[in-house]
Amino acid sequence: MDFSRVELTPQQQSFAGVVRATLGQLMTPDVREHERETGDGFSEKVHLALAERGWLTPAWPVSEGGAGLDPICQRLLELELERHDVPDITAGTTLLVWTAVEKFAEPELRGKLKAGVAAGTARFCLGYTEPDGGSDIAAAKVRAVRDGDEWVLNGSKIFTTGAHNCQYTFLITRTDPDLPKHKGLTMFLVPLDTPGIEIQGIRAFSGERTNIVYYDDARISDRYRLGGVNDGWAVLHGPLDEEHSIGDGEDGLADLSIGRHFLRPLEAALDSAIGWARDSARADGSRPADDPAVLARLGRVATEIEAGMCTPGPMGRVKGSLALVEGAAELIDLTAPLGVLSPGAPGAPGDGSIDYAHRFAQGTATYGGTIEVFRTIIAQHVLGLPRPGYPGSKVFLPRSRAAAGTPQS
Amino acid sequence: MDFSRVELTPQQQSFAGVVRATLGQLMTPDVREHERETGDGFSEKVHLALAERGWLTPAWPVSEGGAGLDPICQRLLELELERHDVPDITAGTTLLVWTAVEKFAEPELRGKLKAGVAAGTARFCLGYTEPDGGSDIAAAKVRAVRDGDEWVLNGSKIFTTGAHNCQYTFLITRTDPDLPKHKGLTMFLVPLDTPGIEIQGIRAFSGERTNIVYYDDARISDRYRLGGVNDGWAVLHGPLDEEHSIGDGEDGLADLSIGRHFLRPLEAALDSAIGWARDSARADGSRPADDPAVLARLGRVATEIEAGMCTPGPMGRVKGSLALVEGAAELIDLTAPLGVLSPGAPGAPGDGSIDYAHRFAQGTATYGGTIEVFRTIIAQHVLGLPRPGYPGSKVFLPRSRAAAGTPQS
Amino acid sequence: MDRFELRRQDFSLDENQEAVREAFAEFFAKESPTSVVRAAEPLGYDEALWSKLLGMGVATMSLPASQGGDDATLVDLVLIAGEYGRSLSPVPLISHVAATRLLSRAGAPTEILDAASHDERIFTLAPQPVAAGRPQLVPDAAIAPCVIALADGRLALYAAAAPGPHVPNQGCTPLAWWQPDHRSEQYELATGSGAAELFAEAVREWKLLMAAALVEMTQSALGIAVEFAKTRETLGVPIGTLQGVAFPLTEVAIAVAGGRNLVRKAAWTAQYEPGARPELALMAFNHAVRTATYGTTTSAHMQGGLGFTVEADASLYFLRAKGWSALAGDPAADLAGIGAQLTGAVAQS
Amino acid sequence: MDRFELRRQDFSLDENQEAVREAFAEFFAKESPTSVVRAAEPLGYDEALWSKLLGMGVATMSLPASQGGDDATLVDLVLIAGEYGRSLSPVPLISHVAATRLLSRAGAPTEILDAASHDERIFTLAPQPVAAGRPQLVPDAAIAPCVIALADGRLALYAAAAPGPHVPNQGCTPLAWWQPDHRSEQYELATGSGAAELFAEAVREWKLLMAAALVEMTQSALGIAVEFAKTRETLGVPIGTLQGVAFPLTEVAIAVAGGRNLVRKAAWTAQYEPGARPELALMAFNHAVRTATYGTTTSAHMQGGLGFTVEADASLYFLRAKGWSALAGDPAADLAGIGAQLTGAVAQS
Repeated sequence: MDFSRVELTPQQQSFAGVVRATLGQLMTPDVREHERETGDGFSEKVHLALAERGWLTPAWPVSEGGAGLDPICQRLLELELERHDVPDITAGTTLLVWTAVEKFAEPELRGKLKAGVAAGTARFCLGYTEPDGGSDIAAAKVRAVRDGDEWVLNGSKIFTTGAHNCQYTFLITRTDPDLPKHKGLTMFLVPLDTPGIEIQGIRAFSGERTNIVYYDDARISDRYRLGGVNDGWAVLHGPLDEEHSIGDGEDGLADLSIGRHFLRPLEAALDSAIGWARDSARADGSRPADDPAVLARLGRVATEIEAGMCTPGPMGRVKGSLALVEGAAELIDLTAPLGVLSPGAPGAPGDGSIDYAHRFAQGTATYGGTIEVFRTIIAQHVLGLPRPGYPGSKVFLPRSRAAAGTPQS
Repeated sequence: MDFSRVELTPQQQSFAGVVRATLGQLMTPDVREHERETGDGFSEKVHLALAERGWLTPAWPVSEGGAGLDPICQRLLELELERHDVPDITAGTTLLVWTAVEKFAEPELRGKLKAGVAAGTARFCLGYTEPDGGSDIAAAKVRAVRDGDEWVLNGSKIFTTGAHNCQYTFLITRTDPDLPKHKGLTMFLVPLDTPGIEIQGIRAFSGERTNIVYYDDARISDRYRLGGVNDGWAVLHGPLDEEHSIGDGEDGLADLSIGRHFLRPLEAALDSAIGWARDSARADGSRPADDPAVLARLGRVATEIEAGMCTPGPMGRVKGSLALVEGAAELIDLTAPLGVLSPGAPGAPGDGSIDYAHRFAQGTATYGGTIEVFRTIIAQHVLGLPRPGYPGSKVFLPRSRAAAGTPQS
Repeated sequence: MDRFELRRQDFSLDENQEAVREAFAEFFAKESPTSVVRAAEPLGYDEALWSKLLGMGVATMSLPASQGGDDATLVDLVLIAGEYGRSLSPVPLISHVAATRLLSRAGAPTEILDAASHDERIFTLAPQPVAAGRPQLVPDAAIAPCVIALADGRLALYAAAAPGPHVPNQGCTPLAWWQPDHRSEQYELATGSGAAELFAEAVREWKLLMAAALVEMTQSALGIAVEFAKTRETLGVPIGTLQGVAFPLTEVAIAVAGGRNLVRKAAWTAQYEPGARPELALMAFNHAVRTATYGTTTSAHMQGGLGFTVEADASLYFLRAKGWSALAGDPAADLAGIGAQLTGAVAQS
Repeated sequence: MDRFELRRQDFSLDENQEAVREAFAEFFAKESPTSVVRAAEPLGYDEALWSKLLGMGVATMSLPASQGGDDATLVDLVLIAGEYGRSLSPVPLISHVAATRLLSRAGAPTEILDAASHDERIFTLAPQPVAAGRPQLVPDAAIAPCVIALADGRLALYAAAAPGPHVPNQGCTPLAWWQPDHRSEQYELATGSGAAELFAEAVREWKLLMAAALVEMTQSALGIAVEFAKTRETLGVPIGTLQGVAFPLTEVAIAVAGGRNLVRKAAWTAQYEPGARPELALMAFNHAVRTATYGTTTSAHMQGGLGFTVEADASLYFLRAKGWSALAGDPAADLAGIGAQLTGAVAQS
């Protein structure tokens, strides 16, 4: 057990200084405004600037375009990226997909992409979910049909976040509809400039942008296949497990909870509410902070944040989301009506951070699978409860409704 | 819409006076102490005294042993029985079962029992649940096998509340294990003095007593069969629907919520907490009622009680139970440590009514089926959601575990 | 309070009440589909729609006939407010009706009441007593030039030349910062304890009407989620067959059913036994706020990622659940008021 | 507080800590099965068991070696308290340890500490400052003749000839009414602000240890419910396959996992960075109380009617969740203390 401050070597201290100074310079008002407007989770300027320093792939050796950072400096960088609110959704999905590309891509493609990933010019997004498919990724219906040395893709994917800023999407397709559900799948790394691919933006009410990607007789070379034909589920598993679980975290440096970052907007909202409680006055001249009932409600949110940080793995994911959903609603009530003011509105506490937390919160209950999916994982893998036998959990059943690929809102 | 006080005629006013005086006299300290000790929900003395006045069957004509009360007087009587905390569990189950007996018993038996019900000497309890069967009543495994003009019963029932104070149990049995689940059932009104029947008490942590009833080659005459052989589900339906739904309630007099009575102990606990808030002093000399945070928590419980009273039918049942479960826990916290003091303990607010509400609460989430059963009813019948296809919901499957009738705790 | 008192428990609507409800349900369904709601964002005001609604007599129907009204009851008003909530219409219905009723009770002159009943000026209510030198956020004040406020124990109508600038907010309502301006035209409505009582009653009415709107808004959001759960499949079954989906939806249905009846009971009691149980309106509001928060969150969530998108109608409800309920201040503060009523009530009994 | 500070996040137990935990887990499993718990009802005290537990050195192991201790840490103590909670043992472990540590910190003479470490006298702590003339309920005071209390800014040990009469309560603990008695032997431990600080720290430690006990008690209750859900069938399937059963149980598992780690973090911080984040212990306690309430209620409920019977072990946990956590007063009151810490902390940063 150890929760102590990490003692830094002089080199590490100096690295920390460089990181803070660099990120401070990179995160200009323009970049923040661009992110607020687009909801992209991506700034090409910042992305390339991080690449220049090897910070997109910080653990890779310098010779391969990385920064060769030790675990402590990696963690320092991670924390400072969070502190500076650097838009890094696309950087994250790229690294997630890379683990599969590294393992399954043919050597030439792999080599080319490795350089591109480090340089920030090869960026990947996740082509998992389908418009009528929800969290049941293995029910994918986007068809890939072989035609000589090529594959023809048809169908559509939704929530392909960052597609419009990426060069490739990590696509799960159905190559054999007659095989059992998990067996007829094949993974591809599809170049997004392929003719027949159309990207359409969708906005979430948090302001985040994601996409529907349509595949209309899009033809790609077989070299973009990752792993064997009909062996896609195994290929997908690495990145999916990483997204669903804690990663390594064995060095005692990483966050315990994979929902840790969900708590960040709640911390910002809580700090805004604390500021409001300390600095504003009620009609009778007293401060909200003088009222024990206000303090108790702040204390409750803070307790839930702390509990969220202490909840491990997929349990932490559920807890992080629920703490945010409930905490943000409570802070809106507490500061009402100030809490519903939008970012930029005059008088909004923390420039709208409470309003933002409440809007952002709802997405965290679906990212990478709904919290119900995670609850099912916990029920079966943590508690050892028996697995229910749904008709579709074992075999692939053609859906009776909605033809494959029809988007639905 | 009408929530007005009911204007009473002089006759009704006089009746109200008689009821209050009578119940005030009947509910002696001895009766209350007996109820506290036994948890029976029954006092023979009180039961027979009510019978004498026709108040067990208040709507029946006086000529049939009832009191011939108009709806307003019936409702007055009902409210005063609640106000005086008259132990009436067995009176309730008796009337519930009577609806089936009246419809399905052969004339001679029916006639005899009708007189007995009104006189308080024929009392019925519910033989529905089995030790390993839970809320799935239709999965009943207690066997009834025909032998000439008799039936031989084997197996056991649990939660047969009041069995030790009743003459008959309304028993659901399996008469044909080969038919689909709901089709092989037959109902009997079983005399509890039949050889081979053994009643064993179980205490709930609320203090309530219920029973396991064992049937070991108990033989009863076919005249105790209610309805056709293998037609038991239809016979059961009347009393079950009554237990699960609102009854008539169309006269604008009855409680809207079938969970209304679950709220009574919470109201008592709330009143105790209000008394504590008004009358006790903190270390600094202030009263809890001077603290807005205390007032807010009292206000929250009161709001939930009011919402519970306003929630109709089976939804009210779920709401009543949840309001009680959550409200009682909150009142314990609020008054802690006083709230955990037992009835009779020195200094216990409301003589332990907060402690009691918390213990009693948990049972309300299972009475007459768990709240999950009621949620399923609401999902399908109120919201119109599709019915899940569980293996056991359509056909009767012999269980792999636990032989029929083995009690399990 | 005698918890065993024999009272009627009739929550049903009579024919006239049902007719009122249906008329406004039809109006909003026809005139204010979600496309109209979206088109009015971010200000949350559709002048033409408001004009049509005033044409239905909504502003003054509940005033006494002597003041140009139709003697409609608070029960009628909560039915109308419910239909308004269900439709999310971009009109200042609740503020304007609560303010108009306050003007009437305070004996405001006919010309002011006339202005409220027609399409001339929008009236609203500052929900908090004025603290000198400190502006407050006032619902609908970005479109209403006329604000009723309690300042230094004096209740007055402040009529400015123009409403204040809109403050962008989650619920897309015409919220604005406001404070008494000595240049505005003023009309004194009441002073002393009468002023405070009139003000408190108006705020309670505002909350009661908002409670009705929030409950029915949640019913709408629930309806969308139930339809989704019936048709959307996962693992080969409609998601509505899964208890993890069905049970939260039943929880919403339970809250809506109870909340709706609580609103009715509070409205009936305020109408027919005024002053008897002032806490009922606050209970209805507090319960409705929680219902709307949980209900619209659940509705959006049960539609997965789709429910999180702007184009899903679920988003409209979700954003207004807080965007509306927060307008009158911290809804939890009312709980202390309810508690005070209870501890006092017990003292009297 | 810098929310982006680089700190280790290592929640694991080292070998020694694991050995401590295992030793006490074995002790309680062997010496205190639920039959022992039931046999000690309603008082909640088994003298022979307590004597054996003291024999393990539990009372003074965390004192400095100079005071006859083994320098065990607060981390060790929360592990022990956790195993105690898991077993529901009828012993005054938490009060006695918290009181003993307070005596040690206050520099109590050796003979008093000796009495605490052996099987002579049970010590406990009055959780609220004494209000003159008003008795308070003190945990374990029905078996502990020695009570440490803060009265008029003075911290003192009151040693009576005999403990007070037992007050029957939901959790079957040795609760008693108590107030300082001028006839008791008294020993002054501290005065002034030092006294208040020592007292506050002891109460925090009591809550931290109780938090550990409540979390692990909930784990035990969860385990029973999970076993039931695996084997019990309804409608032809094990009930644990139904989301309406499985999801609430995952909710409990999540609360237990987070609560356990929060206790560890609070213990570590109090041990190694004393005074740095005093609110952590209160957070751990408040979270543990809610976890135990929800967790034991859910455990009992998932066992249907059976879980509501006295003979089901689920009942033991359910009754103690509140019976234990209520002992130190309203657990929600700590939230205001946490909030005060936060608003102050922000002012300093």
